[in-house]
Amino acid sequence: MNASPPQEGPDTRPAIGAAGLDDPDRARALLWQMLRIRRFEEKCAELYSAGKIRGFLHLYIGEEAIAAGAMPALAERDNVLATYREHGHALARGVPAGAIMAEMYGNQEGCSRGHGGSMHLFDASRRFFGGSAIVGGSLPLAVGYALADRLAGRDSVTACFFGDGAVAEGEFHESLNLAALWQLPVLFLCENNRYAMGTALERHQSQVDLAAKAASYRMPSESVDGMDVVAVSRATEAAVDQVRAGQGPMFLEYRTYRFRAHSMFDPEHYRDKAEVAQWKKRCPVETFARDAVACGLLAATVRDEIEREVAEEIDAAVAFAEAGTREPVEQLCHDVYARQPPTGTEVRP
Amino acid sequence: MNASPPQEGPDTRPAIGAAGLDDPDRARALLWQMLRIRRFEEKCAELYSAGKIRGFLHLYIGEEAIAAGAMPALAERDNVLATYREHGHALARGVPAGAIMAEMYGNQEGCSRGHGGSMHLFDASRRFFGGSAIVGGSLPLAVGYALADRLAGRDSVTACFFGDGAVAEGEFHESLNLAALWQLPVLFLCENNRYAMGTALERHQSQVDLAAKAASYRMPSESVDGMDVVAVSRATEAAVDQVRAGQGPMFLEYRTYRFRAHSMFDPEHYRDKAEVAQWKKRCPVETFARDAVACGLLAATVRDEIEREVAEEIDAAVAFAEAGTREPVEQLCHDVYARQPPTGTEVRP
Amino acid sequence: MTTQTIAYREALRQGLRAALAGDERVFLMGEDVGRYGGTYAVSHGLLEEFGEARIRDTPLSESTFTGAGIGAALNGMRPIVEIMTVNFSLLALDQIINNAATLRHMSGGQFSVPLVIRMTTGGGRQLAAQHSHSLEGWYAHIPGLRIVAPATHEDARGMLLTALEDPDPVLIFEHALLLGVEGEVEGKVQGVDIDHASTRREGSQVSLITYGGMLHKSLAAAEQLATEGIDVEVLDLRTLRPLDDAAIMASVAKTHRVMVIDEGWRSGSLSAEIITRINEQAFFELDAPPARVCSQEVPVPYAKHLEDAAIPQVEDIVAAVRRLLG
Amino acid sequence: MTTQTIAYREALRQGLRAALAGDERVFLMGEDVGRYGGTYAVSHGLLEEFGEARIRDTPLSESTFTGAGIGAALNGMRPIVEIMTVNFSLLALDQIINNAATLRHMSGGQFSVPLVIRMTTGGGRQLAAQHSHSLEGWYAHIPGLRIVAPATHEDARGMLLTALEDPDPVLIFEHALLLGVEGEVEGKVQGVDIDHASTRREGSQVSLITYGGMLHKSLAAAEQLATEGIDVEVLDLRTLRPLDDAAIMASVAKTHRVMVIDEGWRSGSLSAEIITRINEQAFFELDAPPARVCSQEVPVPYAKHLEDAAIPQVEDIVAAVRRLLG
Ligand SMILES: Cc1ncc(C[n+]2csc(CCOP(=O)(O)OP(=O)(O)O)c2C)c(N)n1
Ligand SMILES: Cc1ncc(C[n+]2csc(CCOP(=O)(O)OP(=O)(O)O)c2C)c(N)n1
Ligand SMILES: [Mg+2]
Ligand SMILES: [Mg+2]
Repeated sequence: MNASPPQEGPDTRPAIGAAGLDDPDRARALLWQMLRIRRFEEKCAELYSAGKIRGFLHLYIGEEAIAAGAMPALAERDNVLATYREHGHALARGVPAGAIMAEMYGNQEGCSRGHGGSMHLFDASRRFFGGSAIVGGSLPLAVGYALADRLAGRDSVTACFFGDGAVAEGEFHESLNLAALWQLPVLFLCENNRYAMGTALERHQSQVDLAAKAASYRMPSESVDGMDVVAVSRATEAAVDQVRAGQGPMFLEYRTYRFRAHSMFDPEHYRDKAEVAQWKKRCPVETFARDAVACGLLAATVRDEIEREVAEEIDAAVAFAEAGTREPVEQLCHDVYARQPPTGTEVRP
Repeated sequence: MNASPPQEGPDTRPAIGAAGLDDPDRARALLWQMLRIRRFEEKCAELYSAGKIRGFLHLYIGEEAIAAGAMPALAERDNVLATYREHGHALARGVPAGAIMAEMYGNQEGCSRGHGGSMHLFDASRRFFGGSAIVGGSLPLAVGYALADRLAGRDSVTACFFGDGAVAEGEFHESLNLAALWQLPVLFLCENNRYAMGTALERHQSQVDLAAKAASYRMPSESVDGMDVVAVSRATEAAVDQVRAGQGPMFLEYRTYRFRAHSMFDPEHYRDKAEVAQWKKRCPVETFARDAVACGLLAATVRDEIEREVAEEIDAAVAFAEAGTREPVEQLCHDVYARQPPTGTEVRP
Repeated sequence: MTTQTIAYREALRQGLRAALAGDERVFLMGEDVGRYGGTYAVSHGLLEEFGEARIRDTPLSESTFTGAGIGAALNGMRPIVEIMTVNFSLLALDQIINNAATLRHMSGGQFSVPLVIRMTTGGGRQLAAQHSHSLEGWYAHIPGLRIVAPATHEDARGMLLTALEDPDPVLIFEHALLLGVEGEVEGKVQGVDIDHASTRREGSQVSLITYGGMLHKSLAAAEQLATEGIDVEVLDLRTLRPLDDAAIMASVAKTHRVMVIDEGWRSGSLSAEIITRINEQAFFELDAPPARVCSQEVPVPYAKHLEDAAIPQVEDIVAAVRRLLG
Repeated sequence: MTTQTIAYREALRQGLRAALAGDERVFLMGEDVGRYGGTYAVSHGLLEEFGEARIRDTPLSESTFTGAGIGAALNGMRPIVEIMTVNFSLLALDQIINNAATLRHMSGGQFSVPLVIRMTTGGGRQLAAQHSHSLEGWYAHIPGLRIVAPATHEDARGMLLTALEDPDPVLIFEHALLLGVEGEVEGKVQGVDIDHASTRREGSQVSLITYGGMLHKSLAAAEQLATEGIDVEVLDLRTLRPLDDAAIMASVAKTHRVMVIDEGWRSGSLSAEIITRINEQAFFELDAPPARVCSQEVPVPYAKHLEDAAIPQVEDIVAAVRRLLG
């Protein structure tokens, strides 16, 4: 249990950073994943402006180190749940970029057949259980996934990503209590970007040290610099090991920041440009790329190589989405029930 | 902030008890109130068996020291909220025994016109806001009462009694956070009788030290021996002062035990007779009466005097209830709205 | 075939026991289902028989243990979540509606939520306004849920088994007043069809359409009316969503007069949906406008005479039928 | 009288501003109503004007800030609680139903809960299944609540003021699709009658009964049908509980044909209650069975063509009226 003091600004602890790695392949993979997410999100913003993507769109820019660092720590048999700000998690978990993009186009080739859009990405084959737009609403589900694994004797871990805002909801409390009480293999992963929409952490939590809060459930908890992909990766691996070993649930706080608006509608009245600029200096992609080259882990040319790969993948994803097809309207009410109701409850007027 | 260690059985700290008092009138008043509640509850049990009282009936026997000790610490202008186990609180707050008994008879002379029964005692004139049968459901209301007082510039305190079971509900978490965040004058008063129906504390809380739990909201919190009426009284007075002084909310845990079944339907499969017997040795009424006489604070005859007074009062309450009248059925749908709806939504078939 | 006479509570317990014995993915979770023996003693003895892993007492956290049931269902189990009383289920509605009812469709058909949620419903025990409501008809508004209300002992015993086989969430509403009532069950415990309504009494002059706790009052009213020479049919809906329109219309086509008996508050109760469908599908079969007997629009009060007046009683049904025919 | 053309959002804001300026017991509380400026920019600028004590940003805790609104109302204030979207209000339903709607009666008439809860409702913005539902008609089932749905700019501005004078809890449902729509308001901000429905278009051949976001589609359909020579009356219910039966029956008595347009899911939607009441009170005025156009019974999907198909559109209404008359 390691509850660190409330944070006032960017984390000031010494970063682990690229210097903590000795494997160039791993460094490349981390940088690749972060860049992939960054460029994918930028493309989404562009397509939103072009009217190709609609509804609510929440970008992950600034927070890429978390999904990129944490996801490789999980095995295929593990379960992943996330929020409406989940493109990065879906990508890192291996959901094809094309299927995600097609989803946002509302096409039936989308990973949720176009029913969900940006906020509801799902991929059962990858145990990516998405995609929830009720803040805090997936924490109880995570407890249930873990309970099922426990009852079935599987050694899977359930990883549940959520924001600092969710910590205020009653379901956070109930879920941490239940998971701790029953010692279930849940990893509660809090992406603390210091804002719930426009409400700053200290304006929604009486206790801003979220790891201390989690510790009050007698659950091991820890805070980690969410702008440092290596730190995220290390902390998450250790936590996964511990949870998988049957030592009950664990709580990890990733201290991070979102660089963009909450959603495409947010005029950002509530925070200073200076604060954003300050955090941008710790951009997880740029700092890692720079350090990896500086310490000789990656050649200076790798970045460009990755950018090219990523651009190609994203272009292909967009092309896939553009070429997509619409689900026939006649199927509108399929998939509400597995067995279609026998009588006329679904009759068109 | 004084979070004490998890409890394993009856509190073993030295009791304050009667020896801590020097005012015989006060001692008499405390004993009178506890005995009054005890005898009232015994009468309710009897009347339940006789079919005079119906529905759910939850007795307060064993926990009398809390209502009797805490209530005098509150002023008339303060607000009191309680649960479905609230006869003792209503009595201690000054709701007439006859009005309470008439309520349980379902008569219109009852303090809720017979609409509420045992679980829903209300008395607006005494700022007794009752009477809630949704576990945890009155905590948000308490926060709202305090908010209104704060906004109106009143120095009232809102006291909210609830059980250990409520601590698991999401509303507990949300309410403590909000009260602490906004520094509202709420006194959260947890009657920890170690069971939520048949579920023992350690089977519903991962952290059984409830004061430590409350402290995680950065709220001052304290545990007190709920079987010791003087300890309850002292701790509550201090807490009321602190809250009234504008130092934000506070949490008090009263460690207590219910001697009877959860309700009249409970077969008590879940606990040992020996455990109950052990706790009964610390009966708040008997220990206080004995000590008060032993230390010379009360004459040996006082107990009998009080018993007579109390018996008279309860007899009168029963007589009042027996003589009560029924609300006319034609008024069934009055009081659903202040302005009766203009059209036929309330038409009898 | 052996016939047993047992309490409704015991019928529910037999269903639970058979479900637990028959499929190891099944477990029961809720407040006081274990050590206490069930608030209404329905699960008494199951903890001893099936152990703590499968009979799980939960903290007071309706939203989370219901959500955990959904998660466990998504992850291969067949959970039975018990919520003590329908009023408390309001604390879990976000999970039930925004997750359980929605996930199959929202995920493009990738997920099933084979979850069963059981709860008691209904008034009549003087438990007042936070323990007595009848919201099952209200739940029937939600696409993605199946809503069933066992009114007979056979259904109390068998519906659970069928519900557990359903790939979608099924909510079972058990009427609190029925728990102690004795009735007959035949043969061994097995699932019952939950797709169709059932005619509990054949009649020719008027159809009473009802379910749950009101079935018994409707049958009693029919008996009484029979002595006056009025021949009443009683249809037990059994499943409130989806409704068995065919059975409803068949009864209307037979009697041409219909009355819905529903313990829900009148406005916006299930009775309205039933009457509207009759309008849509059998308007020209009607000899009189469909009528209904529902609860008064008031939070159910404690006092016995007021509670009785708030909830439909046999004499209300009898009087309403007389009016309809008169 | 001065006429202004303003967005619905601005009309709501004018109502809020007038309420806050006119009564110091009024305050606004909810997620992001202050610094963010309101999720849908409705409360933009109010924080600067009225200060932090009266424009209160809350943590994500729907149940507790709604319950705190109830408590503050019980203790003398006139709180306005904003819940971002009706789907999230499910988290607060326990407080709304078990406390707000119940306390007056359960306490024997001792308490009033003069609380206003505002929330956005409805689909059409591709926000998918957890942000797009229309549950206002469902809420209308609950005794103790008043439910209003401002469809016009005048109502958007004035209903809040009337609701705040009501001693009972009033829920105001603001349709998300209307927020940016421009319309006219006249004179100064003042309360409007919330007891009566309003005929928005006179007609003789068929009555469209509707409310909220569907009013505009109904009026557009009426326009279109007029070009075909069909004379359509459009009744805006305005208040969903209690319903203005007199206005409904008057329209039925005039046109003898009725169609309810309701964005709720068809089964168990408010449309069913309205049709049932017409049956009960004006059966013999009807020349044809009442019809309805409602949402399809599916969690609202994201894709535009599917969302459009799920929610009633102008052409659905037009087609249904033609069928009804044809
Ligand atoms: C229950 C609920 N209430 C409100 C909202 C509206 N809402 C969407 S995102 C959000 C802020 C959540 O903040 P946080 O959990 O910190 O996640 P972040 O957006 O910062 O990643 C809010 C209030 C919602 N989706 N669900
Ligand atoms: C929300 C809710 N869930 C369940 C119940 C049923 N119930 C009534 S009392 C109770 C136990 C409460 O225990 P606690 O809070 O410790 O209070 P105590 O009865 O011990 O005084 C339960 C589960 C309820 N009334 N409300
Ligand atoms: Mg955040
Ligand atoms: Mg207790």
